[in-house]
Amino acid sequence: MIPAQFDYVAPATLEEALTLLSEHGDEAKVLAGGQSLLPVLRMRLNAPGVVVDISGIQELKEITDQGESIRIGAGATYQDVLDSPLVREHLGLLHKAVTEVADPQIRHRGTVCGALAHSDPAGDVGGPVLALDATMEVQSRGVVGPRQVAAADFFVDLFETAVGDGELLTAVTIPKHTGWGSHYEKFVRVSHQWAIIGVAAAVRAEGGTIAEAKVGLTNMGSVPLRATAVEQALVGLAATEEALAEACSLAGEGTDPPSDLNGQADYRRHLAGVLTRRAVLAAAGG
Amino acid sequence: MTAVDETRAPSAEVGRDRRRKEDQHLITGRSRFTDNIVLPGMLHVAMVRRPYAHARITGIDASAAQESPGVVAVLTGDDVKDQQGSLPNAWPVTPEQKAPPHPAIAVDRVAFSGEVVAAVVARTAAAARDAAELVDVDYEELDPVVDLKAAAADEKLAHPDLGTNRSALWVFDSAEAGTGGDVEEAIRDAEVLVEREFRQQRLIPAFMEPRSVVVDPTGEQFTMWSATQVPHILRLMLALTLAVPESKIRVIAPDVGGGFGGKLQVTPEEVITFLVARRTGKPCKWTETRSESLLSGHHGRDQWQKLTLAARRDGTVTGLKVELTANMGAYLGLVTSGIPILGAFMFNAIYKFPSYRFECQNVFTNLTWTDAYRGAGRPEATFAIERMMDELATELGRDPIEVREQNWIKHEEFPFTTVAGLEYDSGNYEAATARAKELFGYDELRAEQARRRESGDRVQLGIGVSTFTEMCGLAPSRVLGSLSYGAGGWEHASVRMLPSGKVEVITGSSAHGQGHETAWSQIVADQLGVPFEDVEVLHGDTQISHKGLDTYGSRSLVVGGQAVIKAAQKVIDKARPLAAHVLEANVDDLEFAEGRFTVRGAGEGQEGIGLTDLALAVFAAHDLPDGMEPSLDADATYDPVNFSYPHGTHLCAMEVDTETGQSRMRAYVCVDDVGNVVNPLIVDGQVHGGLVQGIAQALWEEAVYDDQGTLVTGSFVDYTLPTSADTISYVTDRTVTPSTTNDLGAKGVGEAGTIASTPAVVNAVLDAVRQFGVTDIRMPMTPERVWRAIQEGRGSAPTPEAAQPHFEAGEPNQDTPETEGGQA
Amino acid sequence: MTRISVKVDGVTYEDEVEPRTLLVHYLREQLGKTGTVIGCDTSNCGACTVHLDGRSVKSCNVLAVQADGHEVTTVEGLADPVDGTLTPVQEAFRDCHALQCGFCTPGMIMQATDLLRENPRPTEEEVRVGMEGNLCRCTGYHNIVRAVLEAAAQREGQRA
Amino acid sequence: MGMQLEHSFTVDASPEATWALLTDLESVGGCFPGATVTEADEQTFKGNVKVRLGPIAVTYQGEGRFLERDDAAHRAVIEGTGKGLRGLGNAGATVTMQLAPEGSGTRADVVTELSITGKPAQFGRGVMQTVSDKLLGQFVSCVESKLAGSAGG
Repeated sequence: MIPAQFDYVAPATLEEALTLLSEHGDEAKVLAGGQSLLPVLRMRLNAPGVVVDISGIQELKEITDQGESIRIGAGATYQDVLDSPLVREHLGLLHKAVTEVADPQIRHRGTVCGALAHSDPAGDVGGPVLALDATMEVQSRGVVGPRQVAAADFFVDLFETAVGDGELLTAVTIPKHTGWGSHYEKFVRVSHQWAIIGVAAAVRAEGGTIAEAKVGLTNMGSVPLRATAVEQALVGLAATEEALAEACSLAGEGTDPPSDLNGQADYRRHLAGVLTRRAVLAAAGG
Repeated sequence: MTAVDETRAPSAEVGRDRRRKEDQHLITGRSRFTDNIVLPGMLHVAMVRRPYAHARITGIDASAAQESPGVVAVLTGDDVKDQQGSLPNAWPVTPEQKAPPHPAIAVDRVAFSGEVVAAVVARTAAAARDAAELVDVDYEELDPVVDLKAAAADEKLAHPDLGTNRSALWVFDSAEAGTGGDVEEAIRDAEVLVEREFRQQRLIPAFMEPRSVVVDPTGEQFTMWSATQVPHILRLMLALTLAVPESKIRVIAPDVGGGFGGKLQVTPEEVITFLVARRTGKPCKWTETRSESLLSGHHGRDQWQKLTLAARRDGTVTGLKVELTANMGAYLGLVTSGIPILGAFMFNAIYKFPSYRFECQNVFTNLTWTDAYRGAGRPEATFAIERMMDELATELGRDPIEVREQNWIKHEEFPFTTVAGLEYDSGNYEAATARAKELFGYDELRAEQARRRESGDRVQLGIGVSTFTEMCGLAPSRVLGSLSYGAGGWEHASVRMLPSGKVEVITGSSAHGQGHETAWSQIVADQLGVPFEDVEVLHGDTQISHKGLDTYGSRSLVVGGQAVIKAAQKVIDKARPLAAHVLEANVDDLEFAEGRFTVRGAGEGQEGIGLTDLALAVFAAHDLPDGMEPSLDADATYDPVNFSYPHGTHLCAMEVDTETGQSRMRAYVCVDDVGNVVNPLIVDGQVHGGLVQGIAQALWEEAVYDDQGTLVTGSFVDYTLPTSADTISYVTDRTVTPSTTNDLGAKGVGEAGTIASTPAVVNAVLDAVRQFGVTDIRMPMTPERVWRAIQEGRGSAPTPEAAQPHFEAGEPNQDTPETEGGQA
Repeated sequence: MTRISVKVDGVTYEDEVEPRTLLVHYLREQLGKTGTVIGCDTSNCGACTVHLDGRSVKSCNVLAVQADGHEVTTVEGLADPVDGTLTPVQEAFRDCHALQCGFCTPGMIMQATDLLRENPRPTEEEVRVGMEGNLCRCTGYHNIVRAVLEAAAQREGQRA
Repeated sequence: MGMQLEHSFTVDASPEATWALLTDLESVGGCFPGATVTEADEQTFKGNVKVRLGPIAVTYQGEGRFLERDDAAHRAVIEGTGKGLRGLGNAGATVTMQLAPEGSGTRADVVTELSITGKPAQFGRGVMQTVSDKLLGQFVSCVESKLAGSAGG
């Protein structure tokens, strides 16, 4: 319950933070909201030399309108995202997924970018961010301006992202999906669990027909997945259960989900098909 | 609708929904949980636990830990082997029972993952935890015994020195006991035979307050604060285990954050903290983390149950045979060995079985030891018989309630002596069931179920029934003696009349959330005619409440409450001569009511004398009758004459999503008969909490080990307790047939909800999916298990005619040709 | 050791803490605010819930150093400091018998208070979902949910 | 938890050359991700392995030895045991390697019996299984690349 000793620094500026990260390399752990990091430290599954707390950096807290996209800074909490009219209007899918993250107390502290950097395949925001074609801003000391990493390239493996030692994920920029319908279908046994699987769907419908669809899968592999085959198959289909069923049932095909206490891989693949249909239908207003 | 309501006087406290006295300090954060206690110079203990399920300790190097900042001492098994004794098992169920010694700190071998191998003592909890990581232990790994059935077959040994994994075989046979017929005969002659095997998964009590112990060795006595349900038993057992005079130990259970049987134990950590405090001469504290708690606090259930039910084709049951294999885990704790035996008398439940046989094989494995968990033995029994009654109804193609009704004891048949030899004093199963059906809307739900079935709805509806009774109020001492239990079943109480008119009640029944202070105050207020507010209830400290047998087994009210009544009656009896003296009347002419003695026939207007006035008079002692001692205080120790037998009917509606296997509770109605009720608010609260624990066994909880004996549900991330968002509001009601075995007419309620709800939920889910060929789903009924059962059921061929007539090893749930033929 | 300044239940404290000290340990051990309790090590149970700058947080999942310069309210800071008047949520918990052993109660009360601040008139479903970060083993949640709904009704009544 | 993981690969080198490299414990041991070999001789090696998994970092200190070594049949069984620092629990692996000629090169079949106890094994979400698979995959590709490198040189 008591973490091992570490040093703590709370830089006031991004530059200071990047300097610290470059100095400490892999001995440093970044703390944004701390909601995933602190349990690990308390269980003593890690003992970093220094914890760099970026929550005090004002410039990272903002959620801003970039015209075509919304930029969410690394310091923005889940609650900030939920409270943001911008997110509600233009990123309905992210909004819905965030309501499903853990519980209110954790949403008050935890951050969207922190979760992305943590890259737990069972986390709820990876799938939506991937489906919405987001771009990650990664910064490091001595490099001018952020490195832009497409979400598709961001998630490398289990708990592993394109963010290297000494680097910091400073923001995620997500193209506006104004007017898209969206739904996040999370499957759990008890409500405070990590997703057994989750399906994030955003749909642009025209006159009852699906014009465009985006589908992200949670916990169907070691990283969030994009169900591109399903997305393509959905285009032009009527937004009815019968019309969608076949296209969606394929969502789990070719995936390599984990087998654990909550479900074997074949069951997860089956669920992916069912939940994709439900998510797409709900997103399409069906 | 309760009998209490009809009969109690307008001012009576018993039967009122009094708000609890306990709550004020708990809702304002002025709690006194053990971990809140801080004493001058207090040291902190951290346990080093072994990662292996089974290993020999080949070396311990504690030098780095010793040198770690703030460390005062490191104790290993070698350091304490001559003082620590062996942790107690108070219930050797058979004279031949085998058990290994049970050291607090392992000395040369560890037998389950989580066992303590060393204790680190430091000036702060953080320093102790830091140093605990530095204790370097070398092990030689041994093959762990993980699987219960393999353990029972002695394929590998959990304790090589014991020579077998089989601890004890306990048998009850109605023919041998003379309480019924020969079950083998009934099976032979059966027109319908239902054979099933069920798994009672392993559960973790998961009380919300992690366990904590503080031992203060300063002064002439050792004072131990512990998050325990059993301060009195703990004190005696510590004394016996450590060879310390009992009189030198004071145990205090301050605020205790839940127990559910999980704190009915004498723990290694209590012994270790005591030894450490004695060695260092300083107050010492140990508080567990949640992971430690899940790993090393005792677990519950964990049985295989084989049942054979014989019946006639008209649905009348003729015999029941029960064969249990019960997992003890690695050691026998305080009552480990007796827990499954508590179910022995309950499998026949509310039904009139003419013949009955119960066998239980207790078996050791290299897992955390099991012991009491809410219901202890009786949920297992109720689950199995209520599942079997549903199976019988299915075989016969009849309504499950109808088949139950055909076989249960009718209300006019009480008192009823069962095939297990118990005498049920009272009950009315018809009334509770009728009320439950009415509240549930049974017929409408059945109609909806039919509609959904017909339309092939993706979400199917199932209705589950569970009727139950249980034996609670542990227990008449002679019964416990006949079962070789190590203690009696009495309870103690004292009533002290203070000169100011206030009353102190001391109870040996130590509460941890049950509301004793409120309920006992209500009882005493009525008995003595004093205001509810003027009664102070003291408990949980062996120096104040010097005698008692604590709280478990739904015993507090029916045994402890009765002791309070007896003590209060003695107070009145003691006051009577003084009242006569003051009123200048004959003792025989006095009447006592509403707190006052009056003289019979002296007219309406007389003032009489109040009991509290007499208390002041006794304090002054200026003018007492000759020879009267100046005290009205009284003690009583009450030994129950029988168990109490609450019962009830629970109905549950579950919606099952046949695509995903996810089930959702639609409605739950329970009508319990717990006799007369002292405080309906508290009773309802006990039922709600009990229900969710039982429902959680059906749907959510399971302690899972991997093949190495590592607990993989070692935190609340994986041991999935339900939340408010997973549960619903329940409909509860009561019928009342007062118990005839105590003055209150009360029956226990603490475990009722847990006992009844598990089978109701499982029967409901099965009822929804039987149409697909599903006959059983293991608990917890996870979405995946439900989904797979549907897949397999849909794909499976009909049972071949040549099915085995009896159990084949390793083949659960076989039916006989006869039962196949018996299907409507 | 790091120096922090935290306002807890209306009083400002200046203290030296180790960076690894959790807020809940600081509250309990350095300030004696033992009303806030610890129930798990994975931030699942919510027993340690307090308010940090007015929002509910799990104090086992926040470092004490992170509270530097901020304001914390614990269950001990809810009732009126002068006359001890309970808040509607506290009253409702007692009135509805929403606690048995009382261990989860401080966290439940703090979370319910935050929930009602954000949503003064919740439905039963909203209460159930809003309290999902707090585990209780005694009550089956039935009376806790009732208490939160009753507190909401009570506050409405006071406003009217 | 115990698990068995199987990997196979082929290299463009003779079985003899492959065998020589695979039985060089220092070289093979160093292929394990995060591993540092501190001592090695013909039969045994010592070292430590730092396993990183996002926020989790566990260091195992351990040793290994040949349980079986058949130079003629090109079959070896290596046992490694590691003790997790900070009392985190232990890990053990038994690696069975079998070489066989395949075309002009060599085919290697590696079967690893892995057991992990203690805290890392307590996570029920199947994380350790995934991690172990990944780590062993990296181990095998390191061995593979070393062999390819030596074969080419």
